[in-house]
Amino acid sequence: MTATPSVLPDTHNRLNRETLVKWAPLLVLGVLLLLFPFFEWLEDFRAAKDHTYLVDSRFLSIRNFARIAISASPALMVAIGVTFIILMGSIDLSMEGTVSVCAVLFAFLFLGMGGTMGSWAILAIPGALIVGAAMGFINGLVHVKLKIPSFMASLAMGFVGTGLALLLTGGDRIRVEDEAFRSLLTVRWFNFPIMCYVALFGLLVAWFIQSRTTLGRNFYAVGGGEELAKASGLNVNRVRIMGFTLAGVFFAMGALLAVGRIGIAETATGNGFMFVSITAVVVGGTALWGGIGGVWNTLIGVLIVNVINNGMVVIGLPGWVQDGTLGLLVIAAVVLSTDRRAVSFVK
Amino acid sequence: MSFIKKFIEQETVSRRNFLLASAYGVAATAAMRMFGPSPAMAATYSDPTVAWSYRNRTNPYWNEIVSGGEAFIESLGKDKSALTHLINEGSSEKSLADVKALLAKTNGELALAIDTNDAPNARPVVESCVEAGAYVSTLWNKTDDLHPWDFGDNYVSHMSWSDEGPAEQTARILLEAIGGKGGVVHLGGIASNNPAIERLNGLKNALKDYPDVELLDAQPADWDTQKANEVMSGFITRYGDEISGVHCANDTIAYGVLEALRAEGMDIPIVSYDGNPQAVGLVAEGKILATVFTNPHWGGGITAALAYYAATGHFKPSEEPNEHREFNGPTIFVTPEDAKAFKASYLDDVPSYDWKDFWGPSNGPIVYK
Amino acid sequence: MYELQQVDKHFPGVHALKAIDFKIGRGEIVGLVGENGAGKSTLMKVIYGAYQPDGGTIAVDGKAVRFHNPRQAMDYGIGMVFQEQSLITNLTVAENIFLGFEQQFVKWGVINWKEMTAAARAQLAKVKLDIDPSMITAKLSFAQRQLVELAKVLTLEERVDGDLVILLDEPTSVLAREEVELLFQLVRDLTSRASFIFVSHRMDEVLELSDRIYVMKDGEVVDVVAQREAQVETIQHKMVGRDIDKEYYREQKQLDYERTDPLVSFNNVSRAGGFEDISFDLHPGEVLCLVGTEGSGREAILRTVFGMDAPTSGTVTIKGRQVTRFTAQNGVANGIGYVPRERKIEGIVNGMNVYENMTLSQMDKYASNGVLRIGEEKALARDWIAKLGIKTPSEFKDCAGLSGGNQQKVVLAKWRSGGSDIILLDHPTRGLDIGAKEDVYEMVRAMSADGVGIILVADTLEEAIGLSHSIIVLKDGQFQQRFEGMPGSKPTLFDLVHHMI
Amino acid sequence: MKLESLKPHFPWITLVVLVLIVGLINPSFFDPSSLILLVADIVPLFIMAMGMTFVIYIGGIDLSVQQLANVVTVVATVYLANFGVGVALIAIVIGAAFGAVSGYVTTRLFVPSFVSTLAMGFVALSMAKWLSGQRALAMDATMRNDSFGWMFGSTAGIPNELMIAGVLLTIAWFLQARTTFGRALKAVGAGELAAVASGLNVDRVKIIAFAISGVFAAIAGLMFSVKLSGGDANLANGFLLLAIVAVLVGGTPLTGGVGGVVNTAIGTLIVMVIRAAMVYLEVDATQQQMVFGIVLIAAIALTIDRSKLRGVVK
Repeated sequence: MTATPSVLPDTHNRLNRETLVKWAPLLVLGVLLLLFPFFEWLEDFRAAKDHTYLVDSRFLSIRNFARIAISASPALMVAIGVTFIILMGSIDLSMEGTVSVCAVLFAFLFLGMGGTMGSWAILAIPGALIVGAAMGFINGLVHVKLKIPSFMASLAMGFVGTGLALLLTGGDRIRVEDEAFRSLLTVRWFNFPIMCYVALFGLLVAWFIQSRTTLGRNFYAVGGGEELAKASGLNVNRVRIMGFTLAGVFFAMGALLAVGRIGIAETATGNGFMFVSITAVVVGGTALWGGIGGVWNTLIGVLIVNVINNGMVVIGLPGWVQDGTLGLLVIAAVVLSTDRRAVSFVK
Repeated sequence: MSFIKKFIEQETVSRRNFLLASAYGVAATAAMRMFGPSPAMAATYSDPTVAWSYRNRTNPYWNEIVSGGEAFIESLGKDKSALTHLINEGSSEKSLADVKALLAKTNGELALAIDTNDAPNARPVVESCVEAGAYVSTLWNKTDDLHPWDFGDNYVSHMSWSDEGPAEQTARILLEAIGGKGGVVHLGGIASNNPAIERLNGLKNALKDYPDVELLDAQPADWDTQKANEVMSGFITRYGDEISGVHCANDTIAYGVLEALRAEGMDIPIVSYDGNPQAVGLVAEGKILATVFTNPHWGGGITAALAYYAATGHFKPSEEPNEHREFNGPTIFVTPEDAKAFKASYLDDVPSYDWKDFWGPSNGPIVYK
Repeated sequence: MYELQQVDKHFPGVHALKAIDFKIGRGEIVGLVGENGAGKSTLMKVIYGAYQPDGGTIAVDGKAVRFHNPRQAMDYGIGMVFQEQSLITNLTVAENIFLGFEQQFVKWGVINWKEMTAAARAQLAKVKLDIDPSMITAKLSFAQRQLVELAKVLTLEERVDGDLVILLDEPTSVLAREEVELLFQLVRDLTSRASFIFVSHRMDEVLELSDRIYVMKDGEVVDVVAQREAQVETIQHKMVGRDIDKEYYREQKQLDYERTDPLVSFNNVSRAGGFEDISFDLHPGEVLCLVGTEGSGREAILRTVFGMDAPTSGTVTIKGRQVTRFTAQNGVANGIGYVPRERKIEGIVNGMNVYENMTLSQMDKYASNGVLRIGEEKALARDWIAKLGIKTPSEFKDCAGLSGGNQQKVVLAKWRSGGSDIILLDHPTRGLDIGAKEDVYEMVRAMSADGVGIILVADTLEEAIGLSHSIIVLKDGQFQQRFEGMPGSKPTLFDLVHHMI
Repeated sequence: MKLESLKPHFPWITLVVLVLIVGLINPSFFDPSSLILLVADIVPLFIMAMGMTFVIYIGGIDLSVQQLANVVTVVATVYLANFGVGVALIAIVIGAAFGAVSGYVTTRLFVPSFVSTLAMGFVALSMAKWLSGQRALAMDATMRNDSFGWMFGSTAGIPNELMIAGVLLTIAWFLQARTTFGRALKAVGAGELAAVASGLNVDRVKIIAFAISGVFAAIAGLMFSVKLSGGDANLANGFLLLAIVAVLVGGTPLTGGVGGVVNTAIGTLIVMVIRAAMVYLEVDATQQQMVFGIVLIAAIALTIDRSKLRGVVK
């Protein structure tokens, strides 16, 4: 899963192609946004119903965008977390466990301290973020101090996380019913529920970290050349551990939004986040070998994946075709957004 | 139309009958002991390990099953930690491997209650138990060609639920509630799972009597709340106001659907299945129109009990009629009118069952189509 | 101001530094020369804090100090400009300059980009480089990057109170001659700000730049010479412990070659972004040298001959047959062997042993129906280990553990044993010590005598002149001039440089 | 220096130590007949992990194996009646085809294998769902025994499954250690650019590696299907992560060029022992997953040879 820049990059036409590749994920998203309404139109056309392309599209409506945004919000937070790790050229597979633990502990804390946002229970929110940070910190320690490649370390930590969540709940689901907390989903500003704005806020924070803080820039340095960064006096191990910790915080954000969306915290809260988030990161154009991409790419990637998922249901694709279609569309999206001439091989 | 009342009455009657029967049973074993172990009893064990093998702990359904298993263990005067848990995490491979490991460890002195995760997996599980001399009772998943009576005493019993009828009933409640016209959607379980198929069939059967209702769409939500939430969002986009009712394959799916509706500020009737405490609460609040309680607590306990009492020689499965070896579990409808009563008698205060009353609350033999 | 006294360093089984005395004064440029393995790099690592000596003292301004890591050394004004390009290419120039020291621009956790860019511009001015500091480093030329590295080290000036000591490790290896001149001028100008330790294989450059020269051999300083007394021959003599005769490049062994039946013919070949309209013939026994600055198209031509890159126009003919499929497999099948510059990345496979590496390009010859005849492979390896005098305990040794010269021999053995009669040498002596270089020259002559056609991209111009029958000078991918280079009528350095720039 | 020479042996030392720990706490674990049964049981997982080894050996990953096994269980069950033993051939062809496509997408279209194989797995899942009509299917018992009865049962006290595993391991080992393909695989894993510069057809080698992974996954699926006497689109769920874990614990890290199929055999046994230990040592069901993760970290920390990771640990 690494690639090396080719020794002699072809410099001809580079600017044009570079720009094209840079914006390719957005183009893919745009194409998808036109494609699904087309199928809607086709369906109505066949049924001889009145349907003006795009204008009459149910898919292309604010209400549906809100639905896509709701399902994308928790995934976006998790994907942003893992984006930082992938920028460093590492990978984090512990998100499912971390999300579950954070969700469950948040629910316990929240209910244990009063169960309403107006009480001390509100402290459960920072509490969950701290739990996420701690999980990420341990993950980073295992990876860095035991010198275990992050793929293995985080995979195992994921097992530990899911196991811990199971141990904590004993399999029970914890309902978080507080209206104020659930306003994340139920209260809408400008058609979008509050959780979308929280996710947007998270995205801006991540962007800020990525572009404006030393830590964020150091992710790029480590991803671009770890040995070189080390030689420049950068404490790479510290950057790595802090990266995993930061990822943990964003996983916890994802957990909070996931609980906010369903109102339930359980061991299964984290299920499915691993493949969705990493696929989204790659689809968005962040390279798995590190150093290229960022949180905006991830936003596009998450939107692409969620638009595909939503669109397939909206155009009435049978359930059994959906998996395969998603697979093929993901391959297509990655192919389109990869600068094939800038990499010599991919694993 | 109080299903509950009828059910409780029926259960009390049978409980009484079987108390008598079990008293006779105790006397019989006592009598046998006087003459020493008979050759037919040679393969039984005085204190077999009791184990429950199930999918996971993240679904309340399985927690109910487990609580039944533990209640049974406590009825033997043991601590509930004496029950061995095997969790397969949705993997048939792990399910089988864990059983094999446990068989090796216990040397076959095992009474196993199991849902094998997937129908094909039942055969190898049963075969290895039989080979090792252990006693096994299965729940839910098995293939149609696998029958306890083909394996002598060691494959004690199989319990399942016939979901088509009850699902049809909930569907009728739903279709009545929407006034017999409009559109409904169905969110199903993992598509290949038997209950998922039966519950969708139930809806389809009911729809035959309601020509003005259209089944807009049916898609699998894999028994998963989050998936259900996303699928329902998609349905809302596609069909919008055409959806006048939702038929869910189980409670966990219903939770996801409810949240999707809540996000849209929509309020349309939905029906569900399984009768989890949370769902029953929602029925009582009127947010879910009806659910079906399958008494997993009893199912979990009695499946373990059957294996255990066969293993100890308390009864001899091969002498029982086929309908005592393959039978359907109980189903109880929970509707807003009786949800409170139901909750009080089944959930808040779990009834203590006689775990030797194997077939009392059961619901007739399994019929293959 | 900076001084080492009796510094010792041991590694398991090796006494790497033996009682080294070393000192550098303010504004001085000190040269450091020695063969590979003489202890130069160990000494440098001790100086910039990567290694801790296990004997002797380090003193800065007369005070004894001890560095646990390079960062601490930096705090004393000691910085290193690395031999390998050490800039991170996906970062901006400004970020590279201040990597690890961004804190000065951070307020309440936020990086002030404006301030950093301005500061970077000031640093770049020190090295007279006028580029936008917010440019992505990947877009710079090699020479520009070298200057950015220097600018990066010069940031120590602002951070440290005392004087600076800057190590330059082979700074000229990727630079063209005129760029070297600029660099040297710059270094001389900068002596007002810092002292320099200049490490290079290029003796002439060391002599040109340094005030004093430390000569190392076997972990010891064997001589310290002042610039005016220094002579290349005497220094080389001290380095290797023997004379380097005038026949360094084995010119006496240079034979003439047949001018018929070319092995390789280029007819008006171009490759977008690489080179344009190039034509030449390579004959059996000929050593053809491509000369030019970095990026002049030398390597691109080599890769096109080999087949790794496809041309955009023109025809390439190998042994009379026009090439239509440009793949490395095809090149190997045509009897071409490629000795890449990046020996450790493209030459040998680290983690594979000597015989596995040697047969890598010709496995089918040592296999029946895809099953390897390992016995034969080992025999081949033993044969070539003896033939080329490869220093390895056995054919089972992991190539990663061999010295650079021996790795190069393994690569050459790979092609020669496979019967390649067109050999492409890309900087074959890069990073090798004099002894190993001579072995390579010997092999070049031997191959040439066997009728092998060789295309060479040399490490130095002297090497190019010494070894070649013909020289083609390139500039910006364009053909400039062709020289014949038979012994006695070889072009001069000046002839070549004139056309390169 | 002593420790250095021990490093390659860490995987099996870890295995022996684990076995001893479990056995000393619960001696019944040492019962040879039940041990053999436990080992025989893990064979399908082992076969899948062995195939995956080839891909991880070149620094990639194959996330499609579980879905491939799923589709094969369905194909085997549906077509057993028509083709008998011939379904084995169909299964292998399907596995090879899916693997080759994954390989093609990875090498030629530059999609990282993490994503390409995941996506191809989804395609396989769709195919399995479609073929099975989204139902669990059962094999006819007689036909199953006639065609594939030989897979199970035992010969001279050794379960046939183990024999099959042994034969496949030998083939895989031979492929890896004694053929030009194996050598090329090593070169690609350890130094891809050098392999290219030596004129190897690197893309072909990689595509074949993915195809082999697919074939082994298909064989694993077939065995599992016969063992369970049926098939459906979810039957092999749960294999994927364990197969990856088996490869990694055996000492084939994702960095490529190190380890091999014999390591994976040891890795699979370690996984088996850890899992059986949960049952033998009566670890509470709710704690098992956490314990598994922690033991896994310990096992990986012990078994990977860091000196071979070369350079940075990502």
